[in-house]
Amino acid sequence: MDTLPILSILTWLPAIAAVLILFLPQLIKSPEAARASAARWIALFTTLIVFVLAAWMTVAFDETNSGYQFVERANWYGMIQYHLGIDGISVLLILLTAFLMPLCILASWTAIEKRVVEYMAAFLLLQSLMIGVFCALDIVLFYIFFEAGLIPMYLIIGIWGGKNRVYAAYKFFLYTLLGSLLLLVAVAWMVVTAKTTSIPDLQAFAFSPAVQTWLWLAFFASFAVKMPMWPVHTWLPDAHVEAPTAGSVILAGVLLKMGGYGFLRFALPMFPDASNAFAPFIFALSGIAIVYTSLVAFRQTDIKKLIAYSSVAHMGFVTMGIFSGNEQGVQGAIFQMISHGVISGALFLCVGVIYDRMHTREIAQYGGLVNRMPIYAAVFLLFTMGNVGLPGTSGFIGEILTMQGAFNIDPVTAMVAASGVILSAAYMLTLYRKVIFGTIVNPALNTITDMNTREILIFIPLIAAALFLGFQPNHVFDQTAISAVALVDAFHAHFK
Amino acid sequence: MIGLSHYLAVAAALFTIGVFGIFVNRKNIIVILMSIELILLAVNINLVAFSSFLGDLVGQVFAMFVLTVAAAEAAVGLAILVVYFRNRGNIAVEDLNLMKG
Amino acid sequence: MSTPLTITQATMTPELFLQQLLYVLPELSLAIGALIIVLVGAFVGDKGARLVTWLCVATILVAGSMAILHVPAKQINVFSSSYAADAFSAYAKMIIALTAASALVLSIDFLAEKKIDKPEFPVLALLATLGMFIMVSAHDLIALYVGVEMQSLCLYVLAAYARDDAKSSEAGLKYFVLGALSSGLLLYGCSLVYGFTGSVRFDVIASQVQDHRSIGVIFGLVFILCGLAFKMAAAPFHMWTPDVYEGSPTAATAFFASAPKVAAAALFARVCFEAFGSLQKDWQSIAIIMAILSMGIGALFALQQTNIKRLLAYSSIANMGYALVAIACGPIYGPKALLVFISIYAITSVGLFGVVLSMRTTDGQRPETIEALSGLSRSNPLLSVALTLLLFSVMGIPPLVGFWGKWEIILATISTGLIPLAVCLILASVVSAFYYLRILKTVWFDAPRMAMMPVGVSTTLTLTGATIILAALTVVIGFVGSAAELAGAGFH
Amino acid sequence: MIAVAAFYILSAIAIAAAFMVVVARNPVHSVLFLILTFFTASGLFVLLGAEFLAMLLIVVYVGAVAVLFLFVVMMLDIDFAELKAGFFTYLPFGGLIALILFGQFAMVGGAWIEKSVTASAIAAPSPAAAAVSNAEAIGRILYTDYIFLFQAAGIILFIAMVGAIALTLRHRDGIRRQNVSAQVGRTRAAGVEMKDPKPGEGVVF
Amino acid sequence: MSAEPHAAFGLTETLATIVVFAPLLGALVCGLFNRFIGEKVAMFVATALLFVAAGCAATLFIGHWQHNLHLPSEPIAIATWIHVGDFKSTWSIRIDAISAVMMIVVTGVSALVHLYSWGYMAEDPHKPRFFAYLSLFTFAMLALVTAADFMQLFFGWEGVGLASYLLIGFWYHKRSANDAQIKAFVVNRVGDFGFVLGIMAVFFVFGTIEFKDVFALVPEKAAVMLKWGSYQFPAIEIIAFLLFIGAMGKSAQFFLHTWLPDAMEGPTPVSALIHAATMVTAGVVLVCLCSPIYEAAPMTAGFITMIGAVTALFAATVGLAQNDIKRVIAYSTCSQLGFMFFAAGIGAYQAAMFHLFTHAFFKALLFLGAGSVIHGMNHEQDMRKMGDLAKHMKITFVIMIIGTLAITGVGIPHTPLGFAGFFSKDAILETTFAAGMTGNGAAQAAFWMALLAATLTSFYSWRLAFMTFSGSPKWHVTAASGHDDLSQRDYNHTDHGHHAWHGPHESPWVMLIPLILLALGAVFAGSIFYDAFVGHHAKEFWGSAIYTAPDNTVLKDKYDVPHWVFYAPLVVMVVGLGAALYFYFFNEDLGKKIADRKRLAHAFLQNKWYFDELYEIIFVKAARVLGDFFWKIGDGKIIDGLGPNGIAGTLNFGSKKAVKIQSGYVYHYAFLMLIAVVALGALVLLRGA
Repeated sequence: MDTLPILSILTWLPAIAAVLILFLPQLIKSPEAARASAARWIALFTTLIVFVLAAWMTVAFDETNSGYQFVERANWYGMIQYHLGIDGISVLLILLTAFLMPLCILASWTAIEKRVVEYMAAFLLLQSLMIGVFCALDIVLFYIFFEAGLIPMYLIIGIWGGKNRVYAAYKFFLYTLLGSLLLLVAVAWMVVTAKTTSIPDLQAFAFSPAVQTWLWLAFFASFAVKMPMWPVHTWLPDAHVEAPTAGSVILAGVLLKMGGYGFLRFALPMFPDASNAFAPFIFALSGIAIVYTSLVAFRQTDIKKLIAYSSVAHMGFVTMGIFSGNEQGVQGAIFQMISHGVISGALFLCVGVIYDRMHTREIAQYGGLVNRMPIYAAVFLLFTMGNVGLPGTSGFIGEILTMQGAFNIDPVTAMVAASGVILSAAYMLTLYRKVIFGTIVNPALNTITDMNTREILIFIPLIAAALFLGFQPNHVFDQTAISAVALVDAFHAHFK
Repeated sequence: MIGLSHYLAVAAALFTIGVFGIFVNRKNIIVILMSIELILLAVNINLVAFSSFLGDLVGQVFAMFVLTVAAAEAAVGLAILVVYFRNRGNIAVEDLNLMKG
Repeated sequence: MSTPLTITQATMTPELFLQQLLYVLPELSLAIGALIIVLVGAFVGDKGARLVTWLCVATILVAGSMAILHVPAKQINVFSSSYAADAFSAYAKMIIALTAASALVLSIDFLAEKKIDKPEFPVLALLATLGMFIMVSAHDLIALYVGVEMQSLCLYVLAAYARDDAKSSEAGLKYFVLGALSSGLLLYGCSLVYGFTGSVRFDVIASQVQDHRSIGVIFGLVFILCGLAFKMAAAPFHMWTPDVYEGSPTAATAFFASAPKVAAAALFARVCFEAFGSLQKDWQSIAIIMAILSMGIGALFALQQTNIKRLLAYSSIANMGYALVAIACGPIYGPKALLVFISIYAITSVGLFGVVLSMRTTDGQRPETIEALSGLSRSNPLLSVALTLLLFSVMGIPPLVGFWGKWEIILATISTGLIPLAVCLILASVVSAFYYLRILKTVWFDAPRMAMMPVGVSTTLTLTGATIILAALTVVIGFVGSAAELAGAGFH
Repeated sequence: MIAVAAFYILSAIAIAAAFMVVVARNPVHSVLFLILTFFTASGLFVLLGAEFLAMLLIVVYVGAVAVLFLFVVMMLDIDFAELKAGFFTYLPFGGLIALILFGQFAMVGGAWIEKSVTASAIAAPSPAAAAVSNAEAIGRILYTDYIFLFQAAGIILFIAMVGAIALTLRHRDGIRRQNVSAQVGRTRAAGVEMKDPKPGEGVVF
Repeated sequence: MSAEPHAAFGLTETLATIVVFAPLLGALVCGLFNRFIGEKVAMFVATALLFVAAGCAATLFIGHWQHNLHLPSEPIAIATWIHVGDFKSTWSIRIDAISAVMMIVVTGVSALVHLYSWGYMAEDPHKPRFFAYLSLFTFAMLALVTAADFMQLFFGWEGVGLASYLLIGFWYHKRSANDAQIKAFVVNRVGDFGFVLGIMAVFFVFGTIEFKDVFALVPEKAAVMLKWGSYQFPAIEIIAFLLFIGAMGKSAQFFLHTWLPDAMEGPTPVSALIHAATMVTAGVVLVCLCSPIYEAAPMTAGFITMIGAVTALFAATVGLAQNDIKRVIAYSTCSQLGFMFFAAGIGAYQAAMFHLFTHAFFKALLFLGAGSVIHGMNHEQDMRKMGDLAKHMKITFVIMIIGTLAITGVGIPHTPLGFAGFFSKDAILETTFAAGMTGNGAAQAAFWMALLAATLTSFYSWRLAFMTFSGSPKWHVTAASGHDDLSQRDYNHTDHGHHAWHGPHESPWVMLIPLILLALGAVFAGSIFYDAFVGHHAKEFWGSAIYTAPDNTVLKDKYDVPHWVFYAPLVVMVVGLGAALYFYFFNEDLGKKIADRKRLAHAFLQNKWYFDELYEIIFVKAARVLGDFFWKIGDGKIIDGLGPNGIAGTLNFGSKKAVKIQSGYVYHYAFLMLIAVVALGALVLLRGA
């Protein structure tokens, strides 16, 4: 593709906008309010452009080509190259990122009152890095994007977070840092062994099984934390609870997906022997995650924490699907990642709507919202059902396919996972009942208002996405199929 | 006949005494500075002894450099000591403890 | 090892003498510059301190550029093989010059404010730089000793430079006493090596130890490395560092924290790689022990610090641990990693001290506690952005340039097969991240406590410079990498 | 035989004096013992055939450094100090470490074999005693091979000077100093003021 | 969502498409646009569309029945849903005998319920929402019954679950309704857990989830074994069992029945439509639809028989002691579903479908009649507070008696005279006995249990009738408080709940007309369709929709059972009626006295065998305890305690101690340096040695 360097544009446009937001108003010395307003509009405008470009790229993406597309390549540092490209696995994750960002900006429109300029800059920077992660084709470049995301996220949680934000920010940062530094060692090992940093070349390189084990473990350490998988998930509830709404959305919607993406991009194709050997281990962890975190979610008193734990459970399906190593599992995992991005993102936005009004996330403070906020109740119901995995919403497709994938390998795991389907219904519906149904008990709720136009505007695309993906998931599978099939075939061919 | 090892032993003894003087001395800092001089003297004995037994002059040249530098060092050390004394009014080793942790 | 061109007494002629001088031009310019500047300083008096400082900065930069303008293709040893002119030293000298000059620029406002802005400070810094130049080019034990002492003596004085400040003089005294002890150890080691190899020249020592591994030589090596470790502030010879960093005038600390580290690490590397190349097992194990201890102590002890200078002291100990990891990787993979890492670290370090130097409350206080940074992001956004970038860089978080330092080291350890060491490095990094994050937390998350003065001109200049250089390095890291590769190639 | 006796006597005194440097209660005594140590060491240098260095030691060390020490000790007016309790608590362990250190040195010393060093390593063989004096021989290599480092050593002394001055020199206020340039540059106009008093008014200063 | 017309898109296809999508359209219009077009219009649109759908379904059904319409062999494919490798699901409409029957049942009852709701819900401020939910339910149910693969079936399956959830909790301010809706959803999910696993097993074994392909492969895969460790299980049995778990959940069979009685918290029309006539029968439909699988899985079939029979008996016993009019009918539903299941279990799928069909009429009738009573009683549901209503609500009374006659199975064997329930129940009992004759032990047991259950059915059904309509009035005209669910809502017109009540009154015609129509069905559906469903034309009526193995001849054998079997149902009905007459008609207080005297047995029955309490302890409490344990101990103490917090704490503690080494004393520093030198020296010396 000698045409437009679309991936570079997607990657760097937000970063450039971030710098612009940060410095331009400083230079012209405009008043605080004007700066904030400019920051909001620039951020929204940029993210919308990025979304349009990403959508265009998705359309232009050749579904019949299993190779990397829109490839850009330039020398950078020794053998490390500035090497970008996408395939069926990453294209939709980029679209998801681009899709969620404008909504996040809108959701933060009035919710963020202090340091708007820095906030918007941090978000745009984060977007750059997230997109970079998904299109980097050089493993070191990938690592750079992967880990750099810590910086803006640390600041977002820490500056604009809730009461316990410092602890959460630390936990998030250090947990993830430890994991990713192990990844760094593994990357170095691979680079030393294979004498290349190009991901396609590394995928073609055959590491010896003994080495694979160690490398796999290092990759696992990083991606498992990022996913997060049980038992390294405890940073997530804290981070989610403390992060501002949009931060939670991005965290759940995109950042967690980096782990799954990493497994798909690296663990499976590069270390097939180890992946195969560790699959039961992953299955066990996924199963535990699904049941364990569902039960924990059941007992939460904080809405966001509940949804956070539910995220962990849903990510359990992703890992299970990926390591089932068959088409249903892998495609299901990709789908589940996208679906979870939409649904959990929407759920966090739902929490944000009432948090902005009441400034509490305690379930006990709510109840009977349907009396005052019927539209909100309907929207929340839709995403509750999506999270429960009701057929017709996107949540179902991912769950059923990943379970099917796992069932083909190990029915017991699928069984354990399926029990998560019961539990998710239990905790989500209980939450819904406690928050929405009943009569208003807390007098403070008597004056609460239903969603305003801006909020409805935020949710319309999410509703559309959740239902569209639920009824027409094949549009996703069409995009992912060729790469997923190639991945699975290569994985299986390895054992022939 | 006196061999090299004899000289090395003397140097080692002086060195050890110098070292010993640094960390068991609690009286005043000036003794520490003297201990350092002892250590440098030990080194010089070593160098000269080696030079003599190897039949190589470089050792003596080296020793000369050590002497020179040691003199400079003594000057600087004593200057710092004086500055310290002006600030604190004594040079007790135990008091050299404003910063720790 | 390439056969070095050696010019010795036997073939000495006036022409050859002049030819040799060509290779020591950087040192010559520093020395002559120092003498002239002292005269200028004597002439203009204390009021001319600012002028003298700028002259020194210029001299250092000129000397640094001379070092890289004239890099011999192969290592050339002059003056009876006591002095090596090669790419390695040229690279190191450039970094030393850059960071030393920056630290000097940073010192201007600070010293003026403390009313200790006398010409001696920059002159001593200039002479210390000369010592460092000699250190990185040292090719025999005498040059090694002379270089180390030249640097150290200047630093002792600089530490005690705020002579009316009890802390400063205590710092100077501690530094001096322990430094002299370490010099003693170093010298004792030198004497043993000399006695057991019959020579002080690195090339001869190398060929001597190749044949047999004598206890005396090894013992001498241990002593030499201990002495050098002290100069590097590597554990367990690091004890002076926090106290001296805290007590010294901050301008002097800024200076200590950057250029001398480069010089000491480079010298350490040269001694190991060049003189004792065949004793790799021995110095490697010493370097590994010191590395692990430094990383561990640097990371662990810093957790308890409330004084930002002390904290940075421990941070530098930890970072010297990383440098030692690079050295432990041996002459093939180590030099490049060491040079990339140490140069990035030194520049970052100057930047960090730039921030410390610009911490000034509106009522003229110079708080040194971390709490003083509370809410800096509100009162001084640009300074806090710079600090943030610097801290993330020193943490090694990409895309900031500090990452490449760690990357090179990890790459080197893996290439050498020292994977457990890499894991130690990682664990230390995570623990270190904890206290760096604490600074960032104070800056970004906490409410402002003190009203801070705007940053002075020279500080802004240096800070912006350091930030821009670091940012630029991220992009042109390829250039740095290949330069370091070239510079480190001489050892194998 | 005399050499052997001299060696033992000198080294015994040297070690004893060195020990006294460390343990003497009075710092002035310490300095004096230090001087004694230097003297005996210089004797050992003579035994080793390094006359020039022996002289240097006495001139530089005894003449300059030790006197400097003495001067500072006197100037600072330091009290006699008793050995503190810490001394004894640290003595056993410290002594042990010192002992091990000494043991290690002994091992190293014992390991030296003359033939271990190849002749080629010797860069500057000592000339036969008759040919040139020790001082001349040293001078020959010092001003050729080591000219660069020799100059550097000069710089070190220069640093010591600058440093010592920077640290200790004080311009005290209230002390009248001669200002030559001011004296020389003084003009008539500046020194004398012409007044033209009217009768009966006088001059007001 | 429009169907793409293709060459073979004939009348049948058009009708079916209209049937399926009309309710969806109604739901969307009613749910989303009621604000714009007005409540009444929206509701009218929804109702009208349902009647259109019902008309089309009737056309289809009658056309098939009368052989006027040819049902296509291929489902109508509308769009691809999921296509991942071989895992392929298509949005489609399967038209066969089962779906034709179900379409008429669903749309018919639904249309009538829509109409009925105009009256029943007249005072509710959220009517459009109610109608939207009803229509949505209808659509989901139709999607379920017309599915051509397991995925769409599951879509409908969960869709009706959602609608059920929404409708049970329609009065969202009621805590009990909220609890009930969650219970319904979660218990159904337990069933779905099995169902989903069943689907996965199907795909795993057959490599496809399309009915046609799966059923065609059954003989081929009959011998496939699933291994788990050292155990081996026949794959077909596993699949059949897992699918049945799903059916158990949806059809409220024993163990998973607890949600159904609670579901009565929803408005009565909902109970009639969802929790009696349609949704709860989905399990039966599933088993009948998967007859090729169940025919190949005799062990599971036996299990189904037993579960069905136990449910039939169990629910009947519980029904004896209930006092809430809707709960009695709910348990009756549960019991009747048990009948259908054991019929399916013994291989008489046709009989099961037939009972399903007739049951839809009379059970909807009973519920709507009960709704009429409740409406007339100003939302009083406790039968003990009723009595003597026959005078005040004559039409309702007649209709309820018809319903009771139908459910208790009144009719004369060997003649076309009899209520709907008579024909279908007899068919079941006869086939069961016939199956028992072939040596099927489960069938033998089921027969006797069913007979007992039929006796009890008769008893509690008549009990209900007598307690409600006869005897002395136990209500008070002034009673206007202490009961009402409506009164607690913040209605705009608060006059309803609190205004003085003027005594029982007959319901409006908009409610009575559906009742009358259903009554017609309850009377005649049995005799008219007997032949087609289970009689001599059964084979051609069902076609390929129901598969019976060659050795399964129960449908024919039912004619050969001993004579007494034909009369047994009638006899037990009379026994039950007699007992009810004795206890509740002639001696009005006797039942109450018995209830008071035999405390233990009565309490056991009234408390539904203590299932709720048991489940509360085993599942809910356990989940709470486990959740707390995992959260506070697992996450808090173990993972965080040993992990991040523990490590941070240890490091902090360690560094606090360690930092003391940095004592500030120069001799300490020097000493440590020397120790280090000595140690390093020793190290290399040792290495050298």
